[in-house]
Amino acid sequence: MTNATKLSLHVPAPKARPGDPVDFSPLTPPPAGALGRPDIAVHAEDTRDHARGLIRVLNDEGEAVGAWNPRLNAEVLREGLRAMMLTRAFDDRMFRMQRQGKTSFYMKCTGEEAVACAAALALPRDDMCFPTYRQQGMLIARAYPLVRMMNHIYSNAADPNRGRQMPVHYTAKAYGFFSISGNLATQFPQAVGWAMASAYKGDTRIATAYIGDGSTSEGDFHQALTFASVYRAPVILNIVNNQWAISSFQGFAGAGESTFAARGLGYGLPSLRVDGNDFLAVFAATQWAAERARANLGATVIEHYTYRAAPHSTSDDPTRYRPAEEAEKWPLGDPIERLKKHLIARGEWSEAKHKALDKQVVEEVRAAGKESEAIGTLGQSRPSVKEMFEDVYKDQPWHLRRQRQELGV
Amino acid sequence: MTNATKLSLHVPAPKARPGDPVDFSPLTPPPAGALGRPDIAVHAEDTRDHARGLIRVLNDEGEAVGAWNPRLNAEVLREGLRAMMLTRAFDDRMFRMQRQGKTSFYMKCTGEEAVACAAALALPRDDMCFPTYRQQGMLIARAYPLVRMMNHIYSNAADPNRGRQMPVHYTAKAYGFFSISGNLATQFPQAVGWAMASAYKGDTRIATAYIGDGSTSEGDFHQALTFASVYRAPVILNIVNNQWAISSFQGFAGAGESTFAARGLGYGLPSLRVDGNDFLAVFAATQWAAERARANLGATVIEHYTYRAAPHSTSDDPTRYRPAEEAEKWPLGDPIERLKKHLIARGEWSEAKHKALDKQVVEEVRAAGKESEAIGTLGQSRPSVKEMFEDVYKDQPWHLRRQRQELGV
Amino acid sequence: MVQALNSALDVMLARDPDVLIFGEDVGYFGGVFRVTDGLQKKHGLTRCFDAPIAEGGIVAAAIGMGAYGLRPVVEIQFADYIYPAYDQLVSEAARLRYRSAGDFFAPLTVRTPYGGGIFGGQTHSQSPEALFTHVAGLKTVVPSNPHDAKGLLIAAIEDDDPVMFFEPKRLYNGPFDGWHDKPVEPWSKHPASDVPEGHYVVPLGKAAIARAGADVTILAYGTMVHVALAAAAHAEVDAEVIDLRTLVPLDLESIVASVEKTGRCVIVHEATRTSGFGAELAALVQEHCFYALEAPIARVAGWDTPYPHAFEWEYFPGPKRVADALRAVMAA
Amino acid sequence: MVQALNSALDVMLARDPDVLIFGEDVGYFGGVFRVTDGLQKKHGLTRCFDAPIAEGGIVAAAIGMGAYGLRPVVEIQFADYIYPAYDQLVSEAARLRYRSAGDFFAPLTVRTPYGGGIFGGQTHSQSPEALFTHVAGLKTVVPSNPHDAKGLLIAAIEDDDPVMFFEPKRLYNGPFDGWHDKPVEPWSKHPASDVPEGHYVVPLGKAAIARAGADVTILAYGTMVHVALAAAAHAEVDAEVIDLRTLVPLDLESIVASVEKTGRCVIVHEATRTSGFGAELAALVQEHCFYALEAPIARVAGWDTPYPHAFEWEYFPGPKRVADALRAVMAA
Ligand SMILES: Cc1ncc(C[n+]2csc(CCOP(=O)(O)OP(=O)(O)O)c2C)c(N)n1
Ligand SMILES: Cc1ncc(C[n+]2csc(CCOP(=O)(O)OP(=O)(O)O)c2C)c(N)n1
Ligand SMILES: [Mg+2]
Ligand SMILES: [Mg+2]
Repeated sequence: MTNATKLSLHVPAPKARPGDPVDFSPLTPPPAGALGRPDIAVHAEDTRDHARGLIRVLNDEGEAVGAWNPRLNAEVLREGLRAMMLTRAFDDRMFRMQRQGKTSFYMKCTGEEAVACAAALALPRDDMCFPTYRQQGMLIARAYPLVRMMNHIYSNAADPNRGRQMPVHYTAKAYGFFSISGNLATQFPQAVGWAMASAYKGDTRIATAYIGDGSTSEGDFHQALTFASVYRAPVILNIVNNQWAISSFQGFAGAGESTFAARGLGYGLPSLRVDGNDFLAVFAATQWAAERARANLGATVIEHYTYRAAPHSTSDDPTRYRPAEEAEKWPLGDPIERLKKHLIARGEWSEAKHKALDKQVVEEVRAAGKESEAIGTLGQSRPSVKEMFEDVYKDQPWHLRRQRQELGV
Repeated sequence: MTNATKLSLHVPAPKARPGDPVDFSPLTPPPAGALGRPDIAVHAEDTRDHARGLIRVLNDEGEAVGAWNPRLNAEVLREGLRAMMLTRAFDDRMFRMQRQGKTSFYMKCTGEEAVACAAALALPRDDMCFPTYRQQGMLIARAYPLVRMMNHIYSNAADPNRGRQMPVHYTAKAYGFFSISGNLATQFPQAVGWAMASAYKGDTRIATAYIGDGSTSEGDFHQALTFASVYRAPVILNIVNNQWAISSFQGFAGAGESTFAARGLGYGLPSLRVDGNDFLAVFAATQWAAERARANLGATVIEHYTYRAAPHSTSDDPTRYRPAEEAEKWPLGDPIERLKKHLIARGEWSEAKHKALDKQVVEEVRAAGKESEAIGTLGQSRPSVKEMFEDVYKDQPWHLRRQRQELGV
Repeated sequence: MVQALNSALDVMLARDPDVLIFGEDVGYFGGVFRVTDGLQKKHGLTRCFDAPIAEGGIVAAAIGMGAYGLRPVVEIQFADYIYPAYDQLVSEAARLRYRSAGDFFAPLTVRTPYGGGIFGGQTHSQSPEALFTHVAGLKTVVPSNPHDAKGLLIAAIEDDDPVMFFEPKRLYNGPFDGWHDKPVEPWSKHPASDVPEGHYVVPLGKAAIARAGADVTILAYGTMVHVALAAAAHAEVDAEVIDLRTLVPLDLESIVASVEKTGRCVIVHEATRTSGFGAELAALVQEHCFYALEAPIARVAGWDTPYPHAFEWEYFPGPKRVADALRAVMAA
Repeated sequence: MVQALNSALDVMLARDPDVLIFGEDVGYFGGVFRVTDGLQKKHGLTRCFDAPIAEGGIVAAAIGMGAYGLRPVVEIQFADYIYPAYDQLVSEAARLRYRSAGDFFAPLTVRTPYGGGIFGGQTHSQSPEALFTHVAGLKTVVPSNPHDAKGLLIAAIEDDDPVMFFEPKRLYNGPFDGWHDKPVEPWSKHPASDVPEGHYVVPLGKAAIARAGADVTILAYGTMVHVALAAAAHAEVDAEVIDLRTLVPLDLESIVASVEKTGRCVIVHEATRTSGFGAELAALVQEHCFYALEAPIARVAGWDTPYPHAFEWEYFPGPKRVADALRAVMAA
């Protein structure tokens, strides 16, 4: 070992930090419509190009092109547009409310609305979604009452979570929306278990799961893919690659040398990489994966390539670790703008209508806000303190009863 | 969702169970020498064929062929042959000793000797290997004293592990052999950490890690590959696919739809699938991966395709779950026979010499056995009971001192 | 005890199509301790099947199945290997009902063999029950004989909360009392081996009096119940031996009643002493029986070391050590 | 306290090239609580860097580094997220030296913010220390002020055993005493905020007397030391407050000396009560001070529920609840 190379530790770093110029040119997105839409019985290996490329439907002119065009009628698209706009308006208000001290915490999904909203409309609500905290768009697209979301965020007397959870940890079984966990990645293998149960019972319902790019590093991610592969579970395994995990860029999740979608291939799971800011592409990929699952062909991995335009949460200030102008320069654009352009190009929408809708969703959020705030913001009203001791177990055991009595509630 | 397909749960099953005929014909091994040997700077994607095919050097005639031929001199090969034979003789004796009640437990590596012995000779012993319980061949190939291995197996007064560990949990830092853990897969990410440390210090030493096919399902496997990819750790990540994990065939680790080596590609790690019963192929692949690591090019994944000819351990009876004749019918043959044939074909060995060596290794093991048994087998002699309280911490804290006194030792 | 557990699973598979079993090697092979022997053959491939070696994945899948509406029973091959599933158990199974205000819950049962005495060394001997009793939302059960094992396991499966079910592996094949150099008795000679056929329940949260006595109360569970009985005999002390059966929720009432009567208390477990469940028991007993106590509560437990292969019987809190503690407590 | 911890890390990075730091968001950004702020910039990219979101992988890598010869310091972003690393800590870090008879060991330090009081709900408020005190081979440390935090952290990094270092996050920016509706005091007004520059050590295994007193002993650590002091003042009881600082190995001598003197004992922690570290303390105190005790030992702790967002201050064992316990113990 004489004269051997000295080893050195490689620590990845993003292209740009605050103060550096932003250059996304190496990411120039491939043209829309370029990739074929394989048969749902495809072998994983034959989705190699889909796992490394990028499925896109909307081109720069706003036209829907190629084999992945889901050929949705304008009604559905307007519903999707509305859901995304309402989600953004909701996020904006709640972020402001946190800043005003009306709640302790909030998380936006700005720039990523298509990921959740398209899936919500592509799947029936008796399927079960295992979301992360950034799929609020799914609830909103399915018309879950905004007031109820707010009641939870305010931990007020009407909070469906009974004041027990930090904001944005919704639960909505009736809307096919699993209780959000604060522990990253845990929901991914749980979704596989739910899907296995559905298969076990000879049901027709499938599961869908979400995970962030950063969270894919957890062991749970791997166990989910392993179980999904072994038992051919009817589940859609979605990775939302929004480039950032708090202050850590995707290189710390191993994105430097491969794509997240490509992980799936090693498990024999057909895998797609999708333009996550393209409502139509997300819709189409979700539909394809759902068809596969329902045909007993097993799981699909989908990477949604997008960008977290917002801070991680209200506790975060991204200008400390990334250039502020990254979001604007993001080459895949804004999902709302892109769908709007498509609808206008199809003659199904107009600037005026858009403006009106924008006003309408803001108004809708404001009205819900007023209603919820009337019940109370954080600390103003809350569920009975007794609720602290309920639901730890189905029936309250003696020691919790005694502790409740000790507290005098 | 009317008339939808009823889902059904897929539970994988091996081709044959006890009583069924054994048919390995779908596994017909590809010809030796078929795959090219890429440059060590290869991109992971360009090892796709290596991750899904099978690197083989020895052909049916016992000739070494193709680009992966490591062109070893006969001396090294005879050393390897001897190491494998000694390992097998050691295993046979210790298995018998357990049956005679002289120890509590033993694990053989019969049929898999090439995996550990070739690597032991391909790498210097100042590299650090993070083994499983089936790489005893590595110690034996490096002439670790058999007596000491036995002293451990017998938990006798000279046990280097001080009576604390179940048999076969060797530790031998001076031989580049990390303390074996009974907890599957945990060593895999630890090896990556060791390699990161070596890189951090500007050292030239690399790490090598082993994991069984079944154990790849643990989260630790994924975290190891993720860290190895992110930090380009100088580590060789070996998966020993011996087809079985106790009674569970490799299908329960997700091998049905892909290969274990192919997992590595998704992390951007060059990945090789190697005929694990071909000493030359294992040697060559290890050398290639070590070169990569030492050139600061990062980690390599190697799947060693082999067969667990022995029971899982002395606690196991494989005839309960697989046909007894599988081992003989295994299409990749026996690593000792194959290397012997090669040496004879090269004119560097003979049946007579082989027979003599066989006698010699058995004798060597017997002699070591006598020496170790003279110190004592399980329960006949053992380290001081005081040792129970040592090494829990570097210095014995008061509560352990008090507990030792309470026990009266 | 193996047959009793097998019978509980068999009964539940037959009664309830929502019960299914999975874990490492539990399917075709029937488990390394044979507890699921024959169940796949009898009930079908999807009712009792093998799983990847991924304890976290096994528990996670069971949580998902539970949320769907099934009653999964999973096996962790050895309690020593439960830690990869710790996050899913603590952060997820235990909290799902609470965090979702009852919208979702996961009624899984986690069976796992625990304890030493089989020369398993540090990775096949551990007793990690205290790591679960600290976790609100989990129930923790430890049977000590075949009759209870079956009835408690059925109760655990039917319970709507997640239940940790620790099986004392040293009791699988006989009522081991800690005299390790004496011949092993089979269960067939023991009264509690009389296991009714079919469905019956031993309720969670209720202790049993394994032996009535007047002088000192011994709190024990699992293997240690038998050791406690042997120790009482050895020390010739009229001990009342309480078999806790369920650690959470605990049958404090029975404990307090006994200690109020005897005025003395010895706690026995195999787990390491510091922060073991014995600590909680001692804290509760002194809290509730302070004025009745005539001597300090003694704990006899595994030492604060890993479980060592060659010193197994010096580690194991056997009848001699328990008897010494009994004598000391009686003398105090 | 954040600055004190930062200074400890800074000092150790400068002194020892084998010390390195990694964890989620600790590198360029300096950690979500800013404890590693500026360290990457000052000491270089490979001395303090970000890690994948994989707590198990982080600890595993640190074990490997430790076995190589380094002294890694890792951050787990919240103690609530330590469970995915539980197996690597319990089965590996804690046992490596033992199982290899000293051939290998891993002197890692695991820093993690714990405790509630920041509206973090059940996943940003937990106090899991008891889950580590049960594990032989680990040391467990909890500082309560900037001076100790720096000295204990340096001692932990220099220690050759794996050390769990729990940082009371509610104390990061001030000596919070549990009166949550009073204005927050900054550390600068507190005597223990006087943190020497450079290297110094507060030895592991030694408690401190936070307040000398005659009537009752309060055992506390971390945030609860300040709550205990406030409670004593509120109840107007002459309490001796012992700041344990290290839970394992425990300074039992100081505890026994105090309780022998006062004859009364109240134990306070934020973790859930059942099987919390208070159980071990109560068990030990009754064992060693039985004849000196004039009243049952009381425990004031978090309830046996997850930490709820809207009822944070009903959950938190604040000065009022502690004062009630003091009064009850004094009246007994
Ligand atoms: C097990 C666990 N570890 C760490 C955290 C702290 N944490 C919360 S969000 C987050 C980043 C997640 O990033 P990513 O998965 O990319 O999702 P994104 O926020 O970008 O949607 C971290 C580290 C956590 N919640 N759970
Ligand atoms: C974490 C953990 N889970 C389960 C076990 C029990 N166990 C010991 S060996 C084994 C099978 C391992 O199979 P594989 O990884 O294929 O290795 P092989 O024995 O074939 O070499 C199992 C399940 C364990 N030791 N550790
Ligand atoms: Mg992200
Ligand atoms: Mg195997």
